[in-house]
Amino acid sequence: MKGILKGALMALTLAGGAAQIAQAEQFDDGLAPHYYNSLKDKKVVFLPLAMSFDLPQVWAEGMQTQADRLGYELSIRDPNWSSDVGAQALTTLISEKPDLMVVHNPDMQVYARLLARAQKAGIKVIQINLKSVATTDAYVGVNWYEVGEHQATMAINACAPEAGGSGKIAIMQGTPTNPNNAITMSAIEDVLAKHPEIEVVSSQSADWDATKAHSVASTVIKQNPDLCGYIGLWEVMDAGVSAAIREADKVGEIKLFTNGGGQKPACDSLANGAFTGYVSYDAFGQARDLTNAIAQVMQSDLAPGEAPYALYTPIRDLTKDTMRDDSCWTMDDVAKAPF
Amino acid sequence: MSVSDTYAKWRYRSVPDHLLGEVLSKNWIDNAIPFAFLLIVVALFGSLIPGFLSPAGFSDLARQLGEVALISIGLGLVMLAGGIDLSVGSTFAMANFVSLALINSLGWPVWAVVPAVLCVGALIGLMNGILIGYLRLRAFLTTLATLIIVRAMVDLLILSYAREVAMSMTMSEAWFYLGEGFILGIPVNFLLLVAVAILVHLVLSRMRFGWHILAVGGSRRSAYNAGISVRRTVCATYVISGVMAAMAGIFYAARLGSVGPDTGIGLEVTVLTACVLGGISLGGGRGSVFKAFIGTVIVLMVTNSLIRLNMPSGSTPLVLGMLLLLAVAVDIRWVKNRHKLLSRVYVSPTYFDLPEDPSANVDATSSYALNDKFRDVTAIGLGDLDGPEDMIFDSNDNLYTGGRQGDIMRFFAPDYTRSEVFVHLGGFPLGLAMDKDDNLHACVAGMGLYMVTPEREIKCLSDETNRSLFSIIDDSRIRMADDLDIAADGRVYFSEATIRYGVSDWAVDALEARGNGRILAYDPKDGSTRTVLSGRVFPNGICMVDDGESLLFAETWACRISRFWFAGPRKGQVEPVIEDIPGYPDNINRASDGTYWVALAGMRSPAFDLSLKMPGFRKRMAQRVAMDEWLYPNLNTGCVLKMTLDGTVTESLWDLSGEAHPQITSIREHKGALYLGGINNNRIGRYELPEADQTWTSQNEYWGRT
Amino acid sequence: MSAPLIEMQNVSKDYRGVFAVRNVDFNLHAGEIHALLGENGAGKSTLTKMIAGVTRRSEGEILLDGTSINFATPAEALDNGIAMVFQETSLVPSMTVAQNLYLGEEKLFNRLRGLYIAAQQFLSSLNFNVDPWANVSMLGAAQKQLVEIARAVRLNARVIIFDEPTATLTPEEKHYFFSLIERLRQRGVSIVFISHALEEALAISDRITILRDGELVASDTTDTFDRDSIIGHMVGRSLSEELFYHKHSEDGARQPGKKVLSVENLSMGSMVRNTSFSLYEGQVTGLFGLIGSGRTETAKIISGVLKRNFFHGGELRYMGKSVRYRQPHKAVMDGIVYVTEDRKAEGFFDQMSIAENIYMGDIVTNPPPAGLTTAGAQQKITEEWSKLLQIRAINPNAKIVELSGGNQQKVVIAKSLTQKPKLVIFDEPTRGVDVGAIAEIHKVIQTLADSGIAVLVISSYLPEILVISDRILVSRLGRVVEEFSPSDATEEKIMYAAVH
Amino acid sequence: MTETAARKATGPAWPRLGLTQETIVFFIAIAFFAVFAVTLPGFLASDNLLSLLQNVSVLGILGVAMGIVVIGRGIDLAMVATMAMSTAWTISLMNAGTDAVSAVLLGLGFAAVIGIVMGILIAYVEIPAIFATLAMSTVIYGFGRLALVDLDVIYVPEDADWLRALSGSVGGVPLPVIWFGLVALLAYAFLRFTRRGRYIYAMGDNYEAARITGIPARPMTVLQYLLSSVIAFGAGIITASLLATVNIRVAQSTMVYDVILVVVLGGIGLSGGKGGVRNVIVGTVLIGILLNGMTIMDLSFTLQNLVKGAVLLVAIIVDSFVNPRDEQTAQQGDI
Repeated sequence: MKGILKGALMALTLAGGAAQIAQAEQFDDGLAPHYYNSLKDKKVVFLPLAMSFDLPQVWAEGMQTQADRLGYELSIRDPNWSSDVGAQALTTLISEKPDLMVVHNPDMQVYARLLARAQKAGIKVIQINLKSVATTDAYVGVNWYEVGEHQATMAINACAPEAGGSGKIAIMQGTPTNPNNAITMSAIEDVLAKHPEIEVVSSQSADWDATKAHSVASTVIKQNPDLCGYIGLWEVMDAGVSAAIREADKVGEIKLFTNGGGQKPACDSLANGAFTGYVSYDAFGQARDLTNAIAQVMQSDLAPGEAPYALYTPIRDLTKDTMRDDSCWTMDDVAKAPF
Repeated sequence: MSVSDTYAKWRYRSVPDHLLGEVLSKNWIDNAIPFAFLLIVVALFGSLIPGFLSPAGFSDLARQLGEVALISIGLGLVMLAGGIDLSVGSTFAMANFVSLALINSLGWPVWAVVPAVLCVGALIGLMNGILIGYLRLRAFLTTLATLIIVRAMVDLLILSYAREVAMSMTMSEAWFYLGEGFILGIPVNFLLLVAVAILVHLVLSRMRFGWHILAVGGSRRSAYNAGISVRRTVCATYVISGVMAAMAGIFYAARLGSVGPDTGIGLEVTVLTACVLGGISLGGGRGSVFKAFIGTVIVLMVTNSLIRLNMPSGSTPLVLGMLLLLAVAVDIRWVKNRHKLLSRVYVSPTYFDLPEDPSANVDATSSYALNDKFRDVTAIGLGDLDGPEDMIFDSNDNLYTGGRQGDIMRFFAPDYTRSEVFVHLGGFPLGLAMDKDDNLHACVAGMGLYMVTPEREIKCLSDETNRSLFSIIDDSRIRMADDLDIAADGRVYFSEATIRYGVSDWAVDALEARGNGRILAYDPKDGSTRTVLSGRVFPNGICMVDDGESLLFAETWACRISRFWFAGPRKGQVEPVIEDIPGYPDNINRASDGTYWVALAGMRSPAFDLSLKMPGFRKRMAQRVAMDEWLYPNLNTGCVLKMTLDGTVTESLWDLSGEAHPQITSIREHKGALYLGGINNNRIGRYELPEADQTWTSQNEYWGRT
Repeated sequence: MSAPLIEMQNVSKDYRGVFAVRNVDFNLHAGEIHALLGENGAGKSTLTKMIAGVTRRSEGEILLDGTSINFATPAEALDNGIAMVFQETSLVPSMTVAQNLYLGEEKLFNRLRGLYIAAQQFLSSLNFNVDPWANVSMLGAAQKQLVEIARAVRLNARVIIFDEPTATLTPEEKHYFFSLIERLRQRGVSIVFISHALEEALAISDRITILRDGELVASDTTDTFDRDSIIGHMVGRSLSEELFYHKHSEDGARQPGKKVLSVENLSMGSMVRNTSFSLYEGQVTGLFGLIGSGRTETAKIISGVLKRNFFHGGELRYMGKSVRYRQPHKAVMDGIVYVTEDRKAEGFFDQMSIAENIYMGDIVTNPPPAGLTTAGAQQKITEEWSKLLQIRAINPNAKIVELSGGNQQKVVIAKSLTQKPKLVIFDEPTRGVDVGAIAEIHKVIQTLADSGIAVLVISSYLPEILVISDRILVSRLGRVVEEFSPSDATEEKIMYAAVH
Repeated sequence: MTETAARKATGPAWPRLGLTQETIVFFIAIAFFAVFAVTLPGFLASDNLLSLLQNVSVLGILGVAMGIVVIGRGIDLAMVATMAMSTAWTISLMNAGTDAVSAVLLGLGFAAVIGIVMGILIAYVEIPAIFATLAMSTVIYGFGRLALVDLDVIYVPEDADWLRALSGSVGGVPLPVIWFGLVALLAYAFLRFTRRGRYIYAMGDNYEAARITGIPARPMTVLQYLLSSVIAFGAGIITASLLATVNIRVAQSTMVYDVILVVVLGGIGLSGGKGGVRNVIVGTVLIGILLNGMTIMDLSFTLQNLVKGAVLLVAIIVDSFVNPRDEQTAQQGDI
């Protein structure tokens, strides 16, 4: 419960204006009617990458709660990981003219032109978790470069020879062509460049697939008996890496640093030692950011895209030691939380 | 008339049963199943989604179609030639990347980018084509390998250059126009798609290369034996598929401008699904552009609509998969049963009520009274002839007749014992006529109207008439030219007995008793042929009336003779002359006393007459009973009638024993003798007419010679 | 005679060292009909295919008008005026008759209506009753053959090679065909005519060449041959016994035993229509019919390979009880086996050995203990049946594709007979079988009948039907129309019943 | 007629001493092995070799299942979807508190039903296998996503120790390798020594002949797909045990192509009737060696794909030269 409060608090401080309004709903204080009317009976569409993983589910849950509260209609167009389908859905949406679109970009370009067109057509657009080259009303989400920096720093701190490590680390990438992979990697490379004592023995990609990650990692681990750390770019894929470490009977010996949205299994993995370090970008908090951004964007009378702003998610490094009971959230927490 | 009769009459007049068989015999009917699926999909989603059928919705779909359907057509061609191309998705991605790299990073102009990218697509296609066409590798595995390889190359390129490509943006108007432009409110690429589709359709249906593709897909060995370069053809289909995928990639690049890593992933499955849903068979030979197009429309509609309906993500694959299974299952049944169904429904009898048979209760004084006048008929060319349906004389009294083998025989006057093959026409010459210059005109079954000059020069006068607008059967061809006569102005009027059956199965037409036949006119002035009268029941004999503006024609299964005015004030009218002939009239010819001879090929039987009123019975018979046990009109024993222009039958001549001249399909009076022909005979009969004018010949009288 | 149009000198063709044609001299004059005879696999097709550019020779010279030729493709041969009508029909089934007619010769752009009308004119002028609009897949075997012939004629070739052109034709169509080649000859076209029917070859050819085992054994004008001498040349020995194995009871046919199968009003589409007949134990029933007369379909319905019409499909009574087999499995388990006419497509397993093929039949009806196959059982059953059927193979573990046609056929028969059938249906049991093996197969058939099994033999070869049957049925247009006893059947009577 | 004459007459004889694709691939594998052993330090270490095997053992198990289907002239493009969805359902049932035995039985039952449905579609409705299974793979995925699981990734519950134990090791040998060996052995025995195994060869060799011989071809077809689905479920459970997660997105990945690659590379022709379990093992080992070697060389995933594709291409090109397909005998629709 503390986690939720903390997340909510964070969101509140970030979106100060919205917080004030939320407190004053009984009477006309000069803003409240505008606040409620700007969202009442509006059409908001959420276009995720796919609905089948934790992040969009949390965001959608948050938006749904808000929609129920404020009386807008939320619909979800699920392209199920296909950017072609997503682009088509977006095209269709432009002719359908909803009031606001919340778009989760698969990469930095594919929706860019369409988003610009949507804004031109008078639709407000919020992008989430990966910003495309087109700038729209709001961006809510992670700065992937920061994530990379944090992960690299964690790994260096654990594995540098002065800290008693062998200095050898390996990296497990997702799809190298994927922009968040690319941005995170460039951050990691930038940080590592300043630390010549760290040797990267392997930097393979596993296509976000735990099975591939497992086979790559098991080979790498056998090849490098003195491997100290493994940086993985997504917790789900890194389940494969941790399985390989477990098989090699090197839990604790090889330290795994990964990132993710901070759902409960991540904390479990930290607890049982599968993960050593975890950079959480707290999807729960993102949901709050997102709902606030929706309220804010909808209240603005400016034309779409006229005053863009960003809400970069504060990220948090978790380890077994720094982790607390409320460091991770569950879907239950989200369902119970107010938005 | 009983109630059931009235019902049958009403039922068979109002429902055109025969159209079903005709439609089924058309090749385009193969498109019916996918088209029905499309209609169902449109109806379903149209009712579920408001604005589904709006112009904006159409325009969105059209834009996307302009990409995916291009690939479907390409893959469709490959499948038609018996292959498969799994690498289209990777080629698409490669084209997308290359276009963006060229236009964004290298700043090439659009006119240079497009051909360059098409070349890239063609190259990938060529690689597939060489491996599969020339090295004869298996298509599935080879394109699977190229799928992996090209995809890996795209990924490597993206890895190295994505940032560069993504950072610079072209401002080329032409480029944006490709991706977002409209012509008359229609997306540019959709117009291009339509053009490509029409082009490919024409190539497939009419051009050499298209036929080669169909042949290679239909049977590789046959194509090879026919002298077609199988390897080149197979290779070319892959090149085309590569080019199409590249073209789609260009449009995609112009529309979205993204070098995303998942571009085109799984596209091959989408496109394959589209092709199969459309009904293009894996393994080759069956399919069309239309099918590829329809299949793509269905797939895209389903995918887009399910998303618009806020359906959870599992529903799209679920529905598409089920649809694919259903389509293939239906298609398999269809292919299996279309032929069977066609053979069951093609013969489509209709209701026909023949007037009462006047010979049923005749006495000795009736003009139909039986006699045995033909007992002493003498035979000409006995054993040499095979099916002399008609015969004619030239001005030197030589006799000409046709035969089953396609020869025209000439018997020399005066005793007609000497003969020669005058010409070999082929086909089965049925009706014969002589113009005033002794040019022999012949109606040849299966071939049309021919003329043979006295110098034995053969000329095809007519093998094609005007196509009528609403006929499903292509009625421009002439299948069963039967009998003819030449009008005074030189025009040749000839009958085509039926447009639904050919030389080998014309008798089946009798079961239908529908007006399947017509009368055509050939005009020697401009060489054209027109249909002048259609919808007649097996029109057979044709004979000019002396007034120069009408002719008599016999409708065999309808047992009637009518008069048709082709000129003059009554032009176009038809008037029955006799409607209750006791047999099946065949040829009609002039007699020396100004009356007309009519040959009856057979006599009516009560059983068959009754069956004409029971179309359902005849239909069941055609469906269930072996063909040689069907009830046919009796065409064995007939007679010759003499009738006047007002329809009075004055005389009948019979061969009671059936020995001298068993079957009569034609008669010709010439210099005091009556010559008898029969389509199943092996001779021509000659019957002396002692009281007739011994110098009269039909030709002389008609052409005004003395 | 003038100089030959085509002269083959010392021509050989081998496939990986195995000779299909060896050192053959063959020549063809302008305007002659040249019959090429020989057993199956004697090299007739290979020889002609070398002329037509389908296969290339390994050694020797082929001269056309005195110049050496070596065509790489059929297209090249066609350009030089040599056309071939193939035995395995080489039409594209998914295309229309007209398209097939013009295939390889089509214009760059074809006007469809004109093309179809021209095709109709052309086919009709040959008196071939084929609708140019029809898809070839919908045609019967005879019509397909006619289209092939028409295609070759249309090409205006100087040389036309016909590979078994008459096998599927009705007598009337044959008549048209013969008058066609007569007209072609008069135009100076040379015709090579490969045939099985010796009588035909004797009747229409000018010269006859006989091949045996890939080598030329005789070549002379037709009048120097008679039927016996041709057979002698074909099999390489004068036949001490007849070509066919006769029933041993010369005095008459076997009497029918118990009724095994009765067929009543069986119907399937347009192929089988209301056919009815019965089969009896201990008797060989011959079923004669032209190709397309529904006899194979009837047999396949009985043995469950095909399904009869669901409605009005008629009735099958086997051993007194009504049966409707949807799959052959049930029929085989009940003791009905069908020995196919097309052994390559549906007879044997070509990647298996002889022994495996034979054993496959056995394990279906006699499940081995615990469902486990054993090499011993396989060997035992193979030896037993090899001896019984005189299958001549070096080694029972050789691949079946290495065997000659006759031995392959024996393996297929053995595979079926291991299943302990009560009713055996032989569909064209001696098609494509070496002359020597025919009598042996006939003997097997007779032995079966002697042991009380009901046997149905389908054949379109009249002498065979006459000599092996105790009872002769004739089918036409999908129906059994006539029954003869062998004593009063003649070739003429049977043929008449089959056609009219 | 003597047998030599007969052979002469029937034309080209069966290639007796020719290299089969299996031997070609085997030699390629040996070559890669030798090169890697020399050039890559640590490649020959027994640890590495075991992990090499373990990494491909799931692929190998799927390959065996695919092999059985392909030998019978079928193809199962839905195999990976079956594996993913049935396992995912089992695991999510366990997460939801169902006891392990019933969860496994339900998952197994689901896989079996899929196999039976596919078999019926192919054998009775007579839909070509490639379509039926392609369509079924999306149907299974869609159905599973819609009705059974709503997350791409499902974590194995903490308390499912028995499941984790499935991928432990016995005497230093990882269990997955032993499972692979076991499945291969059973499949070998089934194909080689049982009546039904022979039926599968017969059906793949010549389906019509098999029917006419009286083989119950339709039930046998159903059996094939049933077997492949059940084996796929097993492979899925082993994967889950190995990774402690199940990822259903694998159902839409190109993994099924990898399985086909293994089967075909080993020399089981897609036209059926040929090959056996040994071929699958050869193909699997080659892929294993390649992947392992390239991982050691630290080649990127993309580059590995490129090499994999190239090796496949080379293998089929070499095969086409060693065992040329005659244009004339190339089967229609033999894609």
